[in-house]
Amino acid sequence: VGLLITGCQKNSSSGTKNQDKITVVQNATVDSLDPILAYQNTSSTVVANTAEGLYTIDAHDKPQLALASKVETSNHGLTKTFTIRENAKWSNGDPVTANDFVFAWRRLSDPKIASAFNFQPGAAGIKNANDIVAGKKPVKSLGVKATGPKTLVVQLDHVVPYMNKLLAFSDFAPVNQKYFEKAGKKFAQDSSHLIYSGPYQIKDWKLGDNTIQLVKNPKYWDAKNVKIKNVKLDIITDPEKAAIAFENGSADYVHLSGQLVSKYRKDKNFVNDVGNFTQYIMFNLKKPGLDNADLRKAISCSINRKEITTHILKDGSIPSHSMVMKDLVKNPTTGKDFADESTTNLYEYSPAQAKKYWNKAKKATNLRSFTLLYDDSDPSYANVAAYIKAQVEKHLPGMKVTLQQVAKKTRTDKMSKATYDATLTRWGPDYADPTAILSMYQSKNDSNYGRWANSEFDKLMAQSDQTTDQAKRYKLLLKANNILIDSASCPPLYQIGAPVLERSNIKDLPMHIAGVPFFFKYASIK
Amino acid sequence: MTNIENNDFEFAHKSETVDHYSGKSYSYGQLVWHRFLRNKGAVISAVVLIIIALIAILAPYLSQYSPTTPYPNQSNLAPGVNGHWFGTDNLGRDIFVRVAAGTSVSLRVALVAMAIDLVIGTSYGLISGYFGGKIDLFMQRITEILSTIPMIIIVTLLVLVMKPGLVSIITAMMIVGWINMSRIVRAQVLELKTSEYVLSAKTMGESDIKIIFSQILPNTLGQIITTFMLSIPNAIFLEAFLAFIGLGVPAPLASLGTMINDGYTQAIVYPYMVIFPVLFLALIMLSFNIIADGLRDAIEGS
Amino acid sequence: MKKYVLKRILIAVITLFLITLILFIMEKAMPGSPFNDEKMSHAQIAALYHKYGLDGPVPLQFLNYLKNMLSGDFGVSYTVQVNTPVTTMILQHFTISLQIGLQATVLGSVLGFLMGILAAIKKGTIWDNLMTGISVLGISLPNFVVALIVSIIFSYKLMVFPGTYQPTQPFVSSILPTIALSTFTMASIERYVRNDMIDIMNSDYYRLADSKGIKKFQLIGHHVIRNTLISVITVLAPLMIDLIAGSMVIEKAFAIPGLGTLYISAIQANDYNVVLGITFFYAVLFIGIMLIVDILYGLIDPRIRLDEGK
Amino acid sequence: MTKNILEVHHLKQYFPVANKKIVKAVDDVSFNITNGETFGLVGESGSGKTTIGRSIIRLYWPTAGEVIFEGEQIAGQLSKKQTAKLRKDMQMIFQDPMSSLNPRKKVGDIVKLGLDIHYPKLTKDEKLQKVIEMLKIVGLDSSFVNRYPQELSGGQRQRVGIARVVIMHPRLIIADEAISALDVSVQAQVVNLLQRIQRESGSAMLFIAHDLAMVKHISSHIGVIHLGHIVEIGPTEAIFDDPVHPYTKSLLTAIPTTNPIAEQNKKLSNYHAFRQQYENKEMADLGNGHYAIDDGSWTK
Amino acid sequence: MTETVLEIKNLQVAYHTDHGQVQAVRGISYQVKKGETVALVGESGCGKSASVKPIMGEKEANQIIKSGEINFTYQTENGPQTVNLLKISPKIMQNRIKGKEIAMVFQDPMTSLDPTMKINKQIAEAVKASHPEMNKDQINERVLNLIETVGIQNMKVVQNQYPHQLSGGMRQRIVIAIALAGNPSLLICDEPTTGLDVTIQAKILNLIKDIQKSRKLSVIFITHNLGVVANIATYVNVMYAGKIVETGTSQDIFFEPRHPYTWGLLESVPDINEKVDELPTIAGTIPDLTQPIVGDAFAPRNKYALNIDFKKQPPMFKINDHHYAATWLLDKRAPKVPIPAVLQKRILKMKGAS
Ligand SMILES: Nc1ncnc2c1ncn2[C@@H]1O[C@H](COP(=O)(O)OP(=O)(O)OP(=O)(O)O)[C@@H](O)[C@H]1O
Ligand SMILES: Nc1ncnc2c1ncn2[C@@H]1O[C@H](COP(=O)(O)OP(=O)(O)OP(=O)(O)O)[C@@H](O)[C@H]1O
Ligand SMILES: [Mg+2]
Ligand SMILES: [Mg+2]
Repeated sequence: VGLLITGCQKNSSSGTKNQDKITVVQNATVDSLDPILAYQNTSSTVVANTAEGLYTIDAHDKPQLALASKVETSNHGLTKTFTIRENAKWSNGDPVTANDFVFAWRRLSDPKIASAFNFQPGAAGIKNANDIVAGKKPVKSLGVKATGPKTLVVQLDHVVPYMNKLLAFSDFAPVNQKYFEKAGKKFAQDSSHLIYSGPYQIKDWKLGDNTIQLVKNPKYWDAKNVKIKNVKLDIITDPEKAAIAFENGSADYVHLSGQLVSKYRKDKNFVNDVGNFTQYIMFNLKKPGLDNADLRKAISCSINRKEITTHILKDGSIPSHSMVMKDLVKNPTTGKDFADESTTNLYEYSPAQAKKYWNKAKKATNLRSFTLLYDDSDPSYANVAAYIKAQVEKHLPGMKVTLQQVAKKTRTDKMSKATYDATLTRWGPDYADPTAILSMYQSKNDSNYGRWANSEFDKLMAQSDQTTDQAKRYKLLLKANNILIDSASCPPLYQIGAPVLERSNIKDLPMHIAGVPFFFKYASIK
Repeated sequence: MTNIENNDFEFAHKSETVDHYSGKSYSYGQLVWHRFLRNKGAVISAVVLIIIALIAILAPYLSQYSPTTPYPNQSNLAPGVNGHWFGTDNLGRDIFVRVAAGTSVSLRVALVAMAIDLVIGTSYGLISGYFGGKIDLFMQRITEILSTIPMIIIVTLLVLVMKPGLVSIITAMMIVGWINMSRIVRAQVLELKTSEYVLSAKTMGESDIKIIFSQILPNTLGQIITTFMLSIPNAIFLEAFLAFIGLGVPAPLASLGTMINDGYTQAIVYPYMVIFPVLFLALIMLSFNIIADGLRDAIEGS
Repeated sequence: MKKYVLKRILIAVITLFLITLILFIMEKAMPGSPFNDEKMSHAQIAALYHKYGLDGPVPLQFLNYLKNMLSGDFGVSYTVQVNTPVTTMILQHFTISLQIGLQATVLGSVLGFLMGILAAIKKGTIWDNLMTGISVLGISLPNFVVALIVSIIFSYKLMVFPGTYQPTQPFVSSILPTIALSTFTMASIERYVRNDMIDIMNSDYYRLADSKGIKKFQLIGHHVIRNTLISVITVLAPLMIDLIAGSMVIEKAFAIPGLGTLYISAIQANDYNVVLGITFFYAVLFIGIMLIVDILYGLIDPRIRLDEGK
Repeated sequence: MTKNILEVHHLKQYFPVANKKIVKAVDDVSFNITNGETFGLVGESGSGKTTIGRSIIRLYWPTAGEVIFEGEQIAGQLSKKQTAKLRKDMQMIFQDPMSSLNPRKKVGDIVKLGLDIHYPKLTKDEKLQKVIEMLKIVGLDSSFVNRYPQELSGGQRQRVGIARVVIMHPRLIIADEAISALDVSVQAQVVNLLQRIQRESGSAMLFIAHDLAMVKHISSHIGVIHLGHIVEIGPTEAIFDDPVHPYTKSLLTAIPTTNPIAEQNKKLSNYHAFRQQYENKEMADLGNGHYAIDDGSWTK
Repeated sequence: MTETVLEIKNLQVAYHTDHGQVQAVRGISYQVKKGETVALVGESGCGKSASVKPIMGEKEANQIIKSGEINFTYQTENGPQTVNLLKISPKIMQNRIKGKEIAMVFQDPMTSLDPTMKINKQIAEAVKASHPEMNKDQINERVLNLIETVGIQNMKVVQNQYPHQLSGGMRQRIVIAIALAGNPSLLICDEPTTGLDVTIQAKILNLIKDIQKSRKLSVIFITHNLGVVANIATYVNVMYAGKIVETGTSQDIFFEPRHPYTWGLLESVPDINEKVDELPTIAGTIPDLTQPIVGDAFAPRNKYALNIDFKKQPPMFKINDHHYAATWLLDKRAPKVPIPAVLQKRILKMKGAS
């Protein structure tokens, strides 16, 4: 034990030795490589890089046409006609056809398959998608058609401004119907039952392995622009092990934990990004006492978010004042960040405010204790929960907080059954639009676990759906956001940090905040 | 022949009809105690254990810090800084006080679980072994089935179904922990019940209950104590193991296991977060093991 | 003997049935469903329940499960490795656990055996104290602590072995886990062998064999070690099961995608079929090895063999 | 004729063992013990001597046959009263002085046990008084009350074993190889003690041994048992002076004597028998209560 | 005069225990000549085993050999050679002496055979150790030969059995066969019949006697039963509390015993030919050997103890060339004590009978 010597200040070697190979460490296992079932972000990364769709996202977070060579819009933007590239081929030599998309998207919408992402065609505005998912219309009625082998016509219910970005997500990837049917149950279970339309293909892999090797797909239409020949994804859940792998030179890109940040802050390979999740407390408004807004506000004001991020987490996370996270959406007219425009003083640390609200709440309710639920999927939650407990008990004299740690599935179960008081939870957007977060607070939404209901909020959300004017829509959503945060029904705490070690000579491999985290096609080594 | 006396060659006539016992007599307990005291390793371990227990009990009074209240701006201080002997953790809590509190949680878990095991295991083994026949057959089938289920299955599932916490950890240990004890006791009883002194008590008309408690039990005590002592480190380990796979006592409570688990992923950055709980855990385990060994040697007699 | 084996198998079958039943019920009682997720709607979950046949009455589900089980079909994974047959998954992950477990068993038992022999032969000397010291330490240090120590030394400081399991170099990357996993076995075997050997060396038959004037190594080899080996099997078997079944702790510490890791993630994900399948597999493994050991024991030890065979 | 304190008629004791087999440890054994006399039972190891003793005292449930103790049948189901009487009036001294005393109990408590069970009305002091008296009778002084059995020599332990039994004034003592494990020099001490106690208390004794010389000294009647059957039974003189059965003869010649000349010229008999040879055979009456099994291995 | 095979000089053995040092053997000396049987008799715990263990080089961890010599003479290519067994290297002991020159038969036949090894293998091991030149067939033949020698008829069956399948008597025969495998010149039998019943005891004694005669073996025979000694011994050493108290030929000891302890031992063997009311006994128990012994260790139990017995250790008084006894009763100043009457009568009867 005496050999554990701290403060070993060796700087990790700066660049990869190898010019065309990188190893990226991921912390989630691969659950499936079937595009519509791939749920964990490692899975969607692999799918997106091997089964390219109509779009990809470039290094500057901009959607770029991928398998589609061009797109024409008509009918007030409600019909989009995509032309599939002539040279788009599957790795088995089959041409990629429009039908591959129709087939794939119908599977995605099929309520029987119940893909976790089956809300996405609806979110993209594709015609009838929501009704199909709800079982009201047959799958065939989905607004996609192949009018020729290379012509894909998509019909929309309404225009969705961020549709291109959405279509870059892995679940919209094409599926070769013939191959799929031949592979049967084995489809995507291992690398010999997969074919690829994207820049990479998978070498010697089966579901359950904790390493995936991607090698350049020679049949890829844009193969000449793919610079890195090999990408290895290693799954290591322990960030310290990952850091050691980085130091050993066996990894080139690893995620760090807050504790490791203090060790690597000065390292030239260190990159401190923010992540795409907002961490917040969700109150169960069905619980007597917790429906009292003053109580919730008192709790919110007693928490010093800055202290959490700088002293406890230390991972570059930032205090959060908005449900919509930073860097996700910009004001279409001013270019200001949505998160900065949503302001309220409820989330500033203020013992005085807290006391004021608490005194008010004490008169209205006799709730003097509640349980704070959190799960064990990240070690930091326990620390944050312990901190909240201490703060609340300090500033709200007479209030007692009980901590309860459960498995994540148990927490979500309690949330969906509303058998909890308050829970520490987080939400990440599936696409870069405020609705990706706000829509779940609509009173009818299944994911509205706090059971918060506000008719004005609902109305604003419905309006925004129908609005094609981006500026106007932005305003509606901002207003809805403010209603939500002023209610303190789900006080945000912080937006998580995403500190990483990345070899300094790797270029153009940003981590995208929403959707698929990595597109390796654009990356290169200098 | 220096000092021959006159009567030397006369008969001494020291006829004794009754045997007389001279020499000091030790009770069995004293004998074991003496033998134990001669085992240096075991005595040192016992002292270490007592010191650790004292630390666990007294630390809250010795230190001005609380094991649970976070002081985020004091987080991750190195040992010695600001009077934190073992440093502070990610929430700025004093590690020394936390280790002490964790030790007491670990020890309590182990002791409670083992005490219950002791009661269940011993009585199960006694009954099964002494009455034999169909009762034994039936009871043995139960243990046989229970013991074919890997322990880890029972423990993990139980802790998952119930909510993680002291109660469920202890229950889980109870369900599986007693089997070993019952086996050992049963084997002993089977051996002892055919021993001549038990048969003799039977032929004198002693009741079964009395035979079990006054003839058999005292003779199995040595084995029981040894097994008990050896199961304590097992229980501590089990608790630490549960903590390690994320099923430990819930925060802000900390056991040594949960502390090690927390510190584990920071070992290269803040090694002291894991060194101290590991040190305490290892010392406790080591001490119990050595004491158990010493006790066994003392009981079996060398 | 045949009857005895049959009886044991019958008990095993009953045990397996009970385990399956109890587990089935427990899983239904567990909070949460496999498909629980913040983003899943009720309709989606219901559809998935229907798709996987989880929406019927529990007794019927159980019967179905049993029926499929008898034909070797343990269902598919719901979330961990979506739609992979459980048998495939177990085989795949067990192979890794088995490799490391066997390595650890061999390393631990061979080392423990040698150390035990050394300690017993040199009883009372510094060697004995050294070996005993190592073994007490080995028994007292939880394997995750050993894992921590070896990975810091060999992976972080010296950088000689990778700290995580790499399927591309399955042997080199399994060295550290093997060491961490084998310490307890080594320590227990050492103790056991030492004590057993000392007992044997105090036995009358050892005295007689010694009085024959045969060479010391022959004496130790033929009479002491042989007899020790016989009884070591009984301690080694349960240890070995622990090792090859996939130590969750070591697998977690070294990021090994073994059966233990799979088991934990399946439990945490409520992946019923996987949990049931692995549990069943564990139980079969455990019961099977114990049965084999009993039979082996009978085959090796003539006292048991002949009494049964009469 | 004096009354029989114990009558054993056609006692059988079988034990089931593995694979549905049975061991016929005792097969069709009959003998009587009259009040106050000592009946010796001799035979080689494994011949069933212990089993007979244990069946009589009901440590086993006899397979068949009658055991009549002071006029009462005690082979079958026993009433509470019968059990109490049996447990008080019939006592057993065990073979192994090492294992017949509970190592965790003091000598005083061991001897006192019978009083605790059967005389609950006695006060503590009265019991202690009786214990000390009893110890004196077996030649141990009161300093032994607080000793543990491990601290005693074999002979002393066996005397404690006797004291424990005799303190209850049993009517019948079963001494199962009570001296076999002792040194020759100590055997005599114990035999003398047993005889003295018997003289004083008038209790009868079933004396089990494999050494004919001691048996001769202590018993008035002897039964020779072989392979679960009594092969010859009769008054001691008859057995020693006119043995008829070859097995008895072989036992007699095997007794070691302290005569080097005779010993060195001793001829051993080569008797060998099978279990079947004794099965379902009548006992031939040789007069004077002397019987031998009529198995054809000898002629009248 | 026949040659001396073994000569023990002033051997003192102690054991270190919790309660102090047990003075198990307090200085004994005797000789064993070729073809003779020397018996060691005495009560349990008087040091019989402790005195022969050093001959076989058996060293318990707590054993202390305080003094003495054990001179063993054996034949080599270069003629007879005498070594002090306490001084030679363990290697020579193992390779040259054990099993080849000196063999041993232990007390408990039930536990002295390896339970997991077939009989023929256990004997073959001993054969191989002493005859490394033999090939497999020769060894086999010799094993069968040995089994036959110890009086087992169905040797073909027995050789393939395991120890637990044999009766106690059979096992003891196998142990003897093993002892004979190396053609030793000295055989040590430590209570080889104590665990057996009388009939089997008699047979084993006969067997040992036969073998001893036919092979001109020297034998050290340990027992606490004088009856057994009468059967087998040429010379008898009576031991008490770690010392030899009387030594002499068989005739000396049985017909002219001089030590009260020997009298006691002889008396306590019941005689089936006479009727006594009470058996003669030796009262009391042997002394605690951890305590220092002043005077004659036997004095407290001795009916005829003199005052000097409690003060001074008696020397060995010579009775004749081969008969000595350590009792003050033989001192010329001591009162004359005759052999106890009962014993005297018995001796006379025996003498007359033979
Ligand atoms: N409980 C039992 N179960 C099975 N067999 C038994 C049992 N008790 C005794 N036997 C068998 O019965 C036979 C007679 O045994 P018993 O103990 O009565 O002999 P013994 O004459 O007392 O012998 P020893 O002199 O060795 O004490 C033996 O073959 C023994 O193996
Ligand atoms: N290894 C030992 N450690 C301690 N004391 C011992 C040891 N071996 C023998 N003794 C003691 O030495 C004394 C002599 O023992 P020894 O075995 O020589 O007696 P013995 O004459 O052979 O008796 P027995 O007839 O019982 O075999 C006894 O008091 C015994 O307790
Ligand atoms: Mg018996
Ligand atoms: Mg001895």
